[in-house]
Amino acid sequence: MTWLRNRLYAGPVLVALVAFVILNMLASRAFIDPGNWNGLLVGAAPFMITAMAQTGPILSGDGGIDLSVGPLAGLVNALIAAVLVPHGWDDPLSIIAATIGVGLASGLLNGVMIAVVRVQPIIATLGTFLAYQGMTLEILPMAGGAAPAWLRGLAETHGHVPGMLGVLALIAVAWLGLERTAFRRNLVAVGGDARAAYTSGVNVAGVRILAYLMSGVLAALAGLVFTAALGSGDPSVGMPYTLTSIAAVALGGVTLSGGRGGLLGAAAAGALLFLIQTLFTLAQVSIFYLQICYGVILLMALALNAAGERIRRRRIFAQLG
Amino acid sequence: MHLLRRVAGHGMPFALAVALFFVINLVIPGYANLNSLLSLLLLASLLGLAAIGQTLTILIGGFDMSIPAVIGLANVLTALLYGAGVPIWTAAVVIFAIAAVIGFLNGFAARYLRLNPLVVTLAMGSIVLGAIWAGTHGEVAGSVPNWLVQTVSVIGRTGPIPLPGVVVLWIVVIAGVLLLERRSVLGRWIFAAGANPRAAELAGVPMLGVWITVYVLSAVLAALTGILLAGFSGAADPSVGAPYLVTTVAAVVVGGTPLTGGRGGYGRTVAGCFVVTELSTLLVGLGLDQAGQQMCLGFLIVALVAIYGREAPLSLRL
Amino acid sequence: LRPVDAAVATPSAAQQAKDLANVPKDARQYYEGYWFATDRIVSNPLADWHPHKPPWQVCHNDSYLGNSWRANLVAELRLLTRQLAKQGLAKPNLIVTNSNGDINLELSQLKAEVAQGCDVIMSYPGSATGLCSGIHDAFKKGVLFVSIDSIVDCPEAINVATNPYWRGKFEGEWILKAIHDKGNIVAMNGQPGTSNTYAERVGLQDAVNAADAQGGHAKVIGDLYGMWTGSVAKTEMLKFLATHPQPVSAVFSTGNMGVGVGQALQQSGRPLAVITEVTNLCSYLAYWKENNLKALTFVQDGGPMAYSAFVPAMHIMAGQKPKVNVIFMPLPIISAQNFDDYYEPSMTVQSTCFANGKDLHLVPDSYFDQFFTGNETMPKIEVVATP
Amino acid sequence: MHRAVHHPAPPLLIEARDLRRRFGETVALAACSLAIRPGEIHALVGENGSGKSTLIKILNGIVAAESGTLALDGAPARLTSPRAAQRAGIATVFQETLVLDEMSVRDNMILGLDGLVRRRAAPAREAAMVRAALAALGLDVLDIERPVGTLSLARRQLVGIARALLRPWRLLILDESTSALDIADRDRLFAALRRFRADGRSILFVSHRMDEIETLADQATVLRAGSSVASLPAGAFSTDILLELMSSREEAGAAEGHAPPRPRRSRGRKLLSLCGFALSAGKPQFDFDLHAGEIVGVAGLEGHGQVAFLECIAGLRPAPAGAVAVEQAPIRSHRDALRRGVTFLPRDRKTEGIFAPLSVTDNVTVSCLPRLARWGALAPSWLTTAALAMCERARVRMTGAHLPIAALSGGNQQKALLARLLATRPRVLVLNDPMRGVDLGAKRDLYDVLAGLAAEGIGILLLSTELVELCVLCDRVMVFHDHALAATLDRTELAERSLIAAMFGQPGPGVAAA
Ligand SMILES: Nc1ncnc2c1ncn2[C@@H]1O[C@H](COP(=O)(O)OP(=O)(O)OP(=O)(O)O)[C@@H](O)[C@H]1O
Ligand SMILES: Nc1ncnc2c1ncn2[C@@H]1O[C@H](COP(=O)(O)OP(=O)(O)OP(=O)(O)O)[C@@H](O)[C@H]1O
Ligand SMILES: [Mg+2]
Ligand SMILES: [Mg+2]
Repeated sequence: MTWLRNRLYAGPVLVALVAFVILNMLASRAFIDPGNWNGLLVGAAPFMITAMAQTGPILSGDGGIDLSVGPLAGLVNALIAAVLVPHGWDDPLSIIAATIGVGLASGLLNGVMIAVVRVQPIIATLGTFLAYQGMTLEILPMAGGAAPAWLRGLAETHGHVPGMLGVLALIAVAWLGLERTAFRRNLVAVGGDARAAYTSGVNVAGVRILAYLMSGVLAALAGLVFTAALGSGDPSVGMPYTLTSIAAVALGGVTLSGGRGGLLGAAAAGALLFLIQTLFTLAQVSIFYLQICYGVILLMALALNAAGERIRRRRIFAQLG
Repeated sequence: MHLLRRVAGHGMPFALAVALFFVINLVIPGYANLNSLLSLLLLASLLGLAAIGQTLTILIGGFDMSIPAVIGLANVLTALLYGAGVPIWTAAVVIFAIAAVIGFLNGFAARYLRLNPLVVTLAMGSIVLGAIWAGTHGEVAGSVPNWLVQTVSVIGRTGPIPLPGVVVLWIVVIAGVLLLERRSVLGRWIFAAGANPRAAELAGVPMLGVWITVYVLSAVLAALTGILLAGFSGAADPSVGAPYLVTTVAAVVVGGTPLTGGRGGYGRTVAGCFVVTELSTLLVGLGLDQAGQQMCLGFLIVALVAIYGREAPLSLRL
Repeated sequence: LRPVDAAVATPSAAQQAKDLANVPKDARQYYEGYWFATDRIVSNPLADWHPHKPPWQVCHNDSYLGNSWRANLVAELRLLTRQLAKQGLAKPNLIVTNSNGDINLELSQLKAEVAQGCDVIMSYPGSATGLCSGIHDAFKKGVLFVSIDSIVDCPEAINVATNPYWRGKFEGEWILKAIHDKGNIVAMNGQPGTSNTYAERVGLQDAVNAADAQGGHAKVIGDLYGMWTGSVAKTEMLKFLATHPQPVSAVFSTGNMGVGVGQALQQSGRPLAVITEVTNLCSYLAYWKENNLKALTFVQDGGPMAYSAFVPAMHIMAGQKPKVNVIFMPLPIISAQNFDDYYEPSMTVQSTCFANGKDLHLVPDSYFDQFFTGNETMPKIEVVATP
Repeated sequence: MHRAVHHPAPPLLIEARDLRRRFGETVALAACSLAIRPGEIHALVGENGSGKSTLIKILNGIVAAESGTLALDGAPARLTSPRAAQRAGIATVFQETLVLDEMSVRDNMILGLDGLVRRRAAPAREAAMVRAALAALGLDVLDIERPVGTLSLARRQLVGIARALLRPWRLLILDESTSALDIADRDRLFAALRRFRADGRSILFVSHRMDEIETLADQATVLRAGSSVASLPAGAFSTDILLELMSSREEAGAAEGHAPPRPRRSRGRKLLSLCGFALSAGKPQFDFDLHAGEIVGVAGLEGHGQVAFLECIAGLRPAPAGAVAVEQAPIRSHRDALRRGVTFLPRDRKTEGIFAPLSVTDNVTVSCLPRLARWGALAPSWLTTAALAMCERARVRMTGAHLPIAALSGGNQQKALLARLLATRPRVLVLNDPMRGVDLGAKRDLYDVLAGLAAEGIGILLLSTELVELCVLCDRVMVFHDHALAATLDRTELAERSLIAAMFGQPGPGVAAA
């Protein structure tokens, strides 16, 4: 019951998602053929994971945002392809450990700057945004490097089961686990009104840092997924995903002032962004109009979510009388 | 402590702008010459004009991420229209009109529909850019008048004044914006609107009007920058505005205007524009490549803001 | 200045010989330093691969949005496809995808195109290595993948391009001759992280190093990135000149940035340096004429470039076998000698056209014959001017 | 002065000595000492800005004292955060009702008991704990899954208190946490407090309401300008004594420190008129006229519609039935109201009133800028003059109009807001509990100001939760019950007793014929 109430916010985007799946199916047979599902999943995964990465910081409120999501993914991709593998650290353990380590480090850096040094999130993460971009180019001045076979396996099917499904499932399980803890309540509280959370004894700085740690790890995972999909490194692979992640969070019904929403909506919205684009490709519409369409859909989604929010509030006040 | 931060915050950006200039002169022998100074002024003034909208929208508690797109639009339209024989002034009027519409939509969506300004303007930007591409397919023929090129040229002069027209224009505009902020009804309303929207509404501040006016101003000034950039590069390019997404925000925050609205002002942004331009100049001067430049710029922005742009701790916000 | 060629190791002479074994003698000169663009050159890449029967579905997989060079490229492909359709060899419509700089998206678009039943996929790839898995899918499904002007490092892809290293070195040598092996050179590069930009830059560096070995005194004093955008190039150049009082005797500019660079020099009160370009924009020629520059540029409009890649594609679709997977070709050059063959008074600093001269061929069609075995008759196509 | 010194045993629960704390130039606490024994209800009184909240913030480790000592059970203690304070057994309800509207009552109350990720208790036990705490305040009926935002302000404040009770506490601190409670709730709360005292726990109680302190406190510590000037046991203090101690100004006036009742004045012309008005369809409709020079009180238990009534008049919400008009001109929106000279003073100063970062001048003049401007242009001097004039009228005590308003004490902030209303040259003032949390000195000023305004022919609607205030100040009082006008008490019938009766919906004298 509460479980459902906590997820109502994602209703619209889920409906839209289903709608676009159907539209895609109508647009081309290729979409229905199970042979292509893996490709689709590989294409959608980064949109979904970066969107989820963006959610924690935005939920944590006070202008919380993480601009470094895209570049961090890019940095991890470069690190794996151009540093780890060439040095022979291409076994699952070292690569996954490194990925998570980098994610945690980045999350800690952002989190401390924001929660302890108290630099506004958009500025702190703008700093890391630029820095990571620079580091990536330093490590990997041009596309190259390689991914070990086991990693590329994530982007392939194993007996009709896409490896990417495993990654997403893993994230889902981890989040569902985390939701059962007090973290979600604390996060929502801090995002809703940090002063209230603080005075009632919540460790606000701690919660914020955790939110950015979560973001860092997920973004790093996106980097891992890039490496699996591309089978190599490319210094410009991460860039576009900061904006798409923010757009996705907005689409996903997460209140951008913090306090309401979750990973589900963001992930669904990420997939939706991807499906919009595939639909345009399948329907042979010029990319130029895709840009316009993205904008329009984003505006409409915002408007709808806001309308829903207003209705909810009106109900609240109706009860208040 | 409160007071201390306020004082530091006020002086800091300006001191920094001056200090940086001397630093550049120190580390880069032979920097001190008229041309260097002029190109610094030129680049700062282009950024400064683009950053006005960013400052004002941030003051009312918003954001304008559509500035780059509007710059691109104006840039392209200038070349197209003038190339097609439309007199430049007519072209300008048309462009400003279109920009005004975009600004209106931004303000309306952000305030009346209460949509998140950051995302609204991002979306608007993507619509505008898409429209440019759809309209031009990236092929922008056309031309710009020679005097416009001169206006945005380092060696350009303004009548008797030994400064490029764009710099003189900027100086005039600075005066205008400062007057608007300090000595006009709209100005006071802008600060009230940013400081406490709910209270402003109850106090009878015409919030919707203020927001729309500010966003229209922002778009129109972005368009002006776009027109000038057409003169600067001598040709049109839809993506000409791209660098201004990060740099305008950087200029505002480095100037010390908090993103929370109601505090700060354009005076600080002016200092911020110099700091940002000087920083990137310095980094180029030190021979850093793209990678190094980006890393340093990233850390410097954070470091500067951490010095004087920090938010009050929760305990003092109780 | 960071040592630019840190990232790539030069293969041994033996390895080079092995790679170049199947490259036609007359073409080898264009392959120097190929390893900056591709790890190795594969011989008989499509040995046991067979093209689909006509009519073919031709597709284009693009990676970047909005400039006239790309626009011409796509337009040319459309026209060529229509030419095939007239002969009943292809479906009249060209399927186009564009990932606008998002490589992962481009990969999934490529896979979608394969799934949609494309038979030939032309591409301007956004990544040298990122598309390989998609290209492999295509290969297995008997779909031909031809990359235009930018090389992908995947064994099953056919690449038709000019060797960026060769381009950079050629320009470099020309610059050095023009400045008599001494003076300061500024490199106005394209976009950091792209292999073309990188390889071009290495080419320049090697030319300079070689000259210095002969006792020259030229050196590269600055690496700027103009993003192939005039205003950015001008901004970067202004900042550079403001902070580098030493004289600049030449600028190595790599596409769409020559005018901005020149204006920056003029406006900083510097004498106009020697400037090389790689794109034959009318605006650049106009500027060149205006200030009678000491300059040089390659001729490579997007349209003719697309055609040059389309010809080998037709060889293959007709059933002929390519000897190698990387086909490098030279480019026409505009210099003081033949300037008037390309310049027209109608050109202005603002015009966005390309000065292609009379003959739209970058190389005669016959140039490609040497790269193929078998003599199946290939469809008749002819390069046409794009609107 | 420090009573604690003379009482060695039993050991003191808390002893603070000579605490000192500055904020910029303001000295919040100069030399403040406080001694709380186990099992006592300890009142902390002082004017606005005398340092009460700051002392409490120190006891919660929110702000640190610059000097002075703090001892728990006789042992020196260092508290660094509200969390640490909670561990030490200090549970606090802060001045602003800090609850999360989006969250359920249950989550709001559990919040802060958990670790970062570790839950304190299984969901089932959580619910039980929450219900127990609520029951203590007579809120057993409350659905604990209901979002707090759907509760009335008073209920929210009670949830805030219940949240504190949920902690394992030995000292409960209430900083003006009764300001929004109606009599019923307050009595229930006080009963609970007495129970807690009985089982040996202590309560530190901040209030500006002398009646509360007299009925409740065993011990009262008085702060003046950041120093503790006295600490008296139950028998030893009376309202007058406390007033005398806390006010720098000596004239501690009449009973409860209120001004004597205003002389009755003849009604002026009709300003505001409601006809066929009802707070919600189906409720009995009524007519109402506000005349020039009249002060009409508005009373009712929390959430019985009186606030909605004010908001309808101010055009902040549409009238469910009937029409609101100023001299035949209907009021449909807030802008209408402002245009017609109907100005509204919101209840929550911090979130709806002040522009914290802006100067007093800007805060006062914001509503009348167009009038001051010539062609949209303003000279700073014009603003300052206007602002100073209005602050003069509203008796704002401040060091300078250029200071940010946040540097004024709450009471003075309140007066500054009144000055803002006056600057608009209003004809009707609609005031939502303007005296909330304002100390008596400031109150006295405000009473005089309001009386003066009425004398000038302004009509005033005054909502207050303090009955005495209504009795003293108003010509008549409209009492609301269950979203309907229960009674309109005329000057002659005004008495706390009759008001309470009407508020509880019992037919008393002068029940309005709908
Ligand atoms: N965070 C702060 N920053 C600056 N000054 C402050 C701060 N908190 C309190 N002060 C100053 O300390 C003085 C005492 O504040 P405090 O909140 O203790 O008063 P108070 O007794 O609680 O008043 P009230 O009855 O209005 O609650 C105030 O007048 C104010 O000027
Ligand atoms: N950040 C701050 N900067 C300056 N002064 C502050 C700040 N925070 C609180 N104060 C001052 O501390 C004093 C008391 O703080 P508090 O929040 O208790 O006021 P208040 O409770 O609103 O006053 P009242 O008790 O009259 O309602 C006020 O005068 C307020 O202006
Ligand atoms: Mg207080
Ligand atoms: Mg108070």
